[in-house]
Amino acid sequence: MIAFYFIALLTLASALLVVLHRNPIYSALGLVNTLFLIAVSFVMLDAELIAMLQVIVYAGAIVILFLFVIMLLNVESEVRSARISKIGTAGLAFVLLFAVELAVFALVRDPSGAQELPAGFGSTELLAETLFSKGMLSFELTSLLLLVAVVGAVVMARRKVES
Amino acid sequence: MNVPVENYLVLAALIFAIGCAGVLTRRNFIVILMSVELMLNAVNLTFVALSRQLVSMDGQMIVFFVMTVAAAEVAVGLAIFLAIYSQRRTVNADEISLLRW
Amino acid sequence: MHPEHAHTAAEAVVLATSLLRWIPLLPLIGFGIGVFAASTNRRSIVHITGPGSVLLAFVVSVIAVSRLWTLPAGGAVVDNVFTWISVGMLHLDMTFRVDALTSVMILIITGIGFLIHLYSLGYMHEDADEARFFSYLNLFVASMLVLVLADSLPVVFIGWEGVGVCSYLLIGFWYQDMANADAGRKAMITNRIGDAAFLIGMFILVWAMHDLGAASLRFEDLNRMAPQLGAAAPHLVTAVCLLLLIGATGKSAQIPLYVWLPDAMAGPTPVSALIHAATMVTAGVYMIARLSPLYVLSPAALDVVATIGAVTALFAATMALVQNDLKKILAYSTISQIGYMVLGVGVGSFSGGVFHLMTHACFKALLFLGAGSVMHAMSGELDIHKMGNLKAKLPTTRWTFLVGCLAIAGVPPLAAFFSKDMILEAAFASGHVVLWFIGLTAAGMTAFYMFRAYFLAFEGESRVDHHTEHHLHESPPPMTIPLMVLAVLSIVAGWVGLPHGILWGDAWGHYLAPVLASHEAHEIAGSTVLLLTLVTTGVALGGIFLAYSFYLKSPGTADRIAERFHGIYVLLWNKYWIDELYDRLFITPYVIVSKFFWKVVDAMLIDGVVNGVGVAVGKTSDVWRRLESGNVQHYAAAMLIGAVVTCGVYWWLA
Amino acid sequence: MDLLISFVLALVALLILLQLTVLLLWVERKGSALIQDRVGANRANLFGGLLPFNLGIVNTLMADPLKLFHKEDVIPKDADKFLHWLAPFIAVLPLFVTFAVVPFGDVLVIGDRVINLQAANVNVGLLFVLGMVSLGVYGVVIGGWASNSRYAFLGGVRGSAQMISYEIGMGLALVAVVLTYGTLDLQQIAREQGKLMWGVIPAWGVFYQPLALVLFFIAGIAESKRPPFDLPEAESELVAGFYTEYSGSKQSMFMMSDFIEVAIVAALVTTLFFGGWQVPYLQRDGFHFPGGFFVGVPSLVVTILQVVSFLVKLFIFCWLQILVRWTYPRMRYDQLMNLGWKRLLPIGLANVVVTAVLVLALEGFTIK
Repeated sequence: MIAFYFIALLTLASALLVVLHRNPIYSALGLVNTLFLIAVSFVMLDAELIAMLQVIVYAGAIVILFLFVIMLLNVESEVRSARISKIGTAGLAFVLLFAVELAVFALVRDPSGAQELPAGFGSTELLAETLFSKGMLSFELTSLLLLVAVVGAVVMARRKVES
Repeated sequence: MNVPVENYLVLAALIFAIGCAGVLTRRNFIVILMSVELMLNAVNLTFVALSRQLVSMDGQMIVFFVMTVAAAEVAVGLAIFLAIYSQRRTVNADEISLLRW
Repeated sequence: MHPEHAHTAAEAVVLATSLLRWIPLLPLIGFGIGVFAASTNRRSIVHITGPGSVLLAFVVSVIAVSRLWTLPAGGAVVDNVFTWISVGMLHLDMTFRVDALTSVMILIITGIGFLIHLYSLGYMHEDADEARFFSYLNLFVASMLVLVLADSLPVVFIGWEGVGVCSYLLIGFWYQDMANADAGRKAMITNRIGDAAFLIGMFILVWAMHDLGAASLRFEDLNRMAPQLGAAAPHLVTAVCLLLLIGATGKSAQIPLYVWLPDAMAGPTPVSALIHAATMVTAGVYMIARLSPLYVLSPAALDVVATIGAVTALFAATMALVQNDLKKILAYSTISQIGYMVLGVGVGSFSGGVFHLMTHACFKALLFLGAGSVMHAMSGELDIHKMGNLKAKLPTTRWTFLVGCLAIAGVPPLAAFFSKDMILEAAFASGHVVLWFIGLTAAGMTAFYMFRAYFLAFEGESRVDHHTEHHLHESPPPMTIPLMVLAVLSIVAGWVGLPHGILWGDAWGHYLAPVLASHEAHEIAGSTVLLLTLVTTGVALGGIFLAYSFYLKSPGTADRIAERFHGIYVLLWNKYWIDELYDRLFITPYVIVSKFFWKVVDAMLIDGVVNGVGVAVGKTSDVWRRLESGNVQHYAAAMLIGAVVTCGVYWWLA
Repeated sequence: MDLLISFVLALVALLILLQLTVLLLWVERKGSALIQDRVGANRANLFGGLLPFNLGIVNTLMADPLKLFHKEDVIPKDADKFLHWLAPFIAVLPLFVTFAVVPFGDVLVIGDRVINLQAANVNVGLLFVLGMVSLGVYGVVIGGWASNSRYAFLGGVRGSAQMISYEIGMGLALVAVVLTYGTLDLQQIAREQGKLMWGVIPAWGVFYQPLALVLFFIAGIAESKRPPFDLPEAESELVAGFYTEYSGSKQSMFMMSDFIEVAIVAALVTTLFFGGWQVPYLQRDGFHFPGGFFVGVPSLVVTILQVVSFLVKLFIFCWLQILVRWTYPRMRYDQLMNLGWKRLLPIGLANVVVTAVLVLALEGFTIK
């Protein structure tokens, strides 16, 4: 329990770092930290494979991509404008409201009681079995999506500037 | 380690809200994308937590797909961003408003 | 088994085969090749595929018919190709079926069709659009074959519409000329009116059949169920018969929908011969004969049929009297002759109607092709007053044309003598003496106007202008050979239907009997028959003699008579002003209504509403579009607000 | 008690790694000298004259770290101080953790207690390795960026692209191995390799997946940024690449991470392709030679033999990497990328496909 609160607090702190820090590099580091800590949460939730995938995919690839782009373009720190726009304020208020709503949802739900986990729950075999039976079509479609994304990304990034 | 599922849900809700706030308030396009990733991960967390609660692998399976889609999204998003940057020399979302009247 | 079943005789012997589908398919393949050829430069290929595909279809037809003849009477050869429609109770197969009636039809269509294709080789030789012509012609033959091979009404309708389209395409074949295109449209629209009635009749029929628990439009079922249908809903049967009759009047050019046929002569002459004389226009007669078990249930409908036939026969004959255009004369003669057929089926002599159909196909095709040959020689000139003494230059054409004229006039022992006689006899025997007399009069007129045309064109002194005179020549063999074949056919075709007791007797009637409904038999004495035959023959010979004396012996008599009866002459010359009448009665009001709908309803009302909506949306959008800042974050904020509200509402309700 | 055992195991793993690292520092210096036909490090020879044998190795092991840790820690003026400080730790930490899942022996049986000789038994161990290796990039990228130096920055950018690229080749090589042994658990993979192929040849990865071995070895060297793939630190172009602006103990951490990576690559090659701690024909109760020949060995001795076997193999592959380093010239950057994307990737994919087909076809034949 203590471990959970410790990790939860760290996670929230890193998430806040992403959003609050003006330097995008720090944001990226905050992001990778958040994602890593969420992976730890996954481990605590008996989803080891997902946790490792989380680290490999997010930390190992996605955030690196962010960092790479940030460095490539030499993005500078954001200049914080003196006044926060009205829309921004209203948005923040709504965000707060939303967080409260979601939290209340989570707490109001009647917990169906922790069930006994079967042996091998969260194992690679079980996930693979689910993935290749129920999720077969989605899996194939996802592969297609990835292909399209790769092609699209390459085409867009290669396009020369006109004029 | 028997943490009630609600704790994870609340944690996820908070992360989601933080991501939301990031999307709404940050001007840097890349940071907005990062905040979107935060939101996606918050959802992943709820999926995994509920997957354990309901003793069903479906939640984890969906997380798998979410990750894949997120990877694709980032790749395309950053490529778009690079294309925009090469034309407009800006990374600020409020300066990029092509789709308007 | 229903008790009604008993009198449909023993179950017919049916031979299943996959042969029949090739009969329409072969010309269809020819059509496909023709389309390909028309769009490329390889035009000459249609010289082989055009007539060849029809010849093959003829061969297959002969095989199919010979198979049929191995079966006992009332048998049929059937080819179930595929299931077309299967919805609810209605199950409809694309099935082809050859029985006695169909066997006659497919032999006519493919046989005469082949001759006309052959003829077209010569006739269309110099036309640049030859390939297109042959592809249309093939398509027509295919459609017509579908029409007659069909074993259910909807499949008939496919062919029915197919031949309509081909007719339209071929009438307007030389579409660069506005008049031709107009003629095509006229045919199409007139036919459309008939087709609509046909469709409605079909719908009512399937509805009625459904009420009897057998939602089917197969002829087999229709004919089997006809007595039940007649007992259950006699008025419905009458209505269906009349609606189908309207369809038939459209396709077969009967009053009141005959107006398109004379104009249809705008098409190439082989087309007139094939479509507008030998085959398509007889579709209505075929259809009525095919549905004869239904028609006999409604004496009222049959009377209407007979009356329309007789009146048309006379009416068209009178108009033919004064025409100067050779093809127009033949056109009116066609209308008149089909009138005979309709009269025949109307008085219950279905076999007589089909008999005349068969003989008519031979001699009318012959006459049209002869006219085409003349036209070919005269460089397109068709006015009989500008011909004369063509026999010197066109011997083959002259002799064959003469045979055709004799045949149509009803001179014994040529084709129409037997068939026309059979119809008139039946009309007399059924007690419709008035109709008989009308028919007789028309027969006399037929002989007169045909020989008027013959004498003016081939005999007497030449009135051909010098330029044309110089070019006069006999047609090439591809054109004369069909003429000769058809001439022979015109002589012998009638022999299959001799009157009772002579040689093989009424073989024709016996052959068709299992397929056609038997009307109440009207026995008339042999002496009466002989008397009637003598009267008919006398009238025919009288007509010929009259024509001879008017136009050959003392030219000018005709003009004098025309002056004497000036009113009638003008009336006839102007074709009773029927076209003008239709114009006033239907077309002008229709145009006025259409203009109203165009100018007021469409242009003002509908366009106004549409444009108004557009303008209104545009104006409103001017205001709203300012919400679209183009900034992603604003949109995201809007989404968030939506999510918050949705969650809030859900929470509130839960 | 369990906690204590875990602690001890972790300590053992850490010690193996650290000792190996420091040792490698000396081996590399002496090894390069050997290859280049010179004497190499021979100055740090305290008590040199007093003892009958040379204590050079001991002295170097102490002197090098001492020297480095005592140097001044320089932080460039406009550098991002926090990240500049953080980077070396990010570089080293994941590597230490990686070693935790590498089994260095089968089991140690003491009385009733059976101890798994592996610091942490993660049943998705191989993925854990991949994940940690992928985290290693951050040290390079952050270090390069935070130094506020062109050389360092270029090194960092090069490093990030290179490491991401070769991760894919490495992953594909590992997928083939996983397909062969049907498990992600490294200890399990090592155990599977104790079986025999056709009753004679040990079922080692090198025999099943020779192609994967080559791919993995190349990708591993590239991942550890060592020559001929040392573009991120190429001293002739970028001074010292991403750690140009580092000195003292932080630089030593980067250097240490370099050697740890060598050790990890060697450990993984050993575990995945050369039977890990397996000694051919040695089972828990003794040697089972083909042909029914049996030599009994006490359990404890077996364990010791296995650990020694693991360490020997480890040293061999470390030495092999050092040989490679001092043998091959550095590649050009485009050559590097071409090799990664246009050679390793397709070959790896083909290998995976062929393996998958074979596994399906020979379901009964494989060791599973």
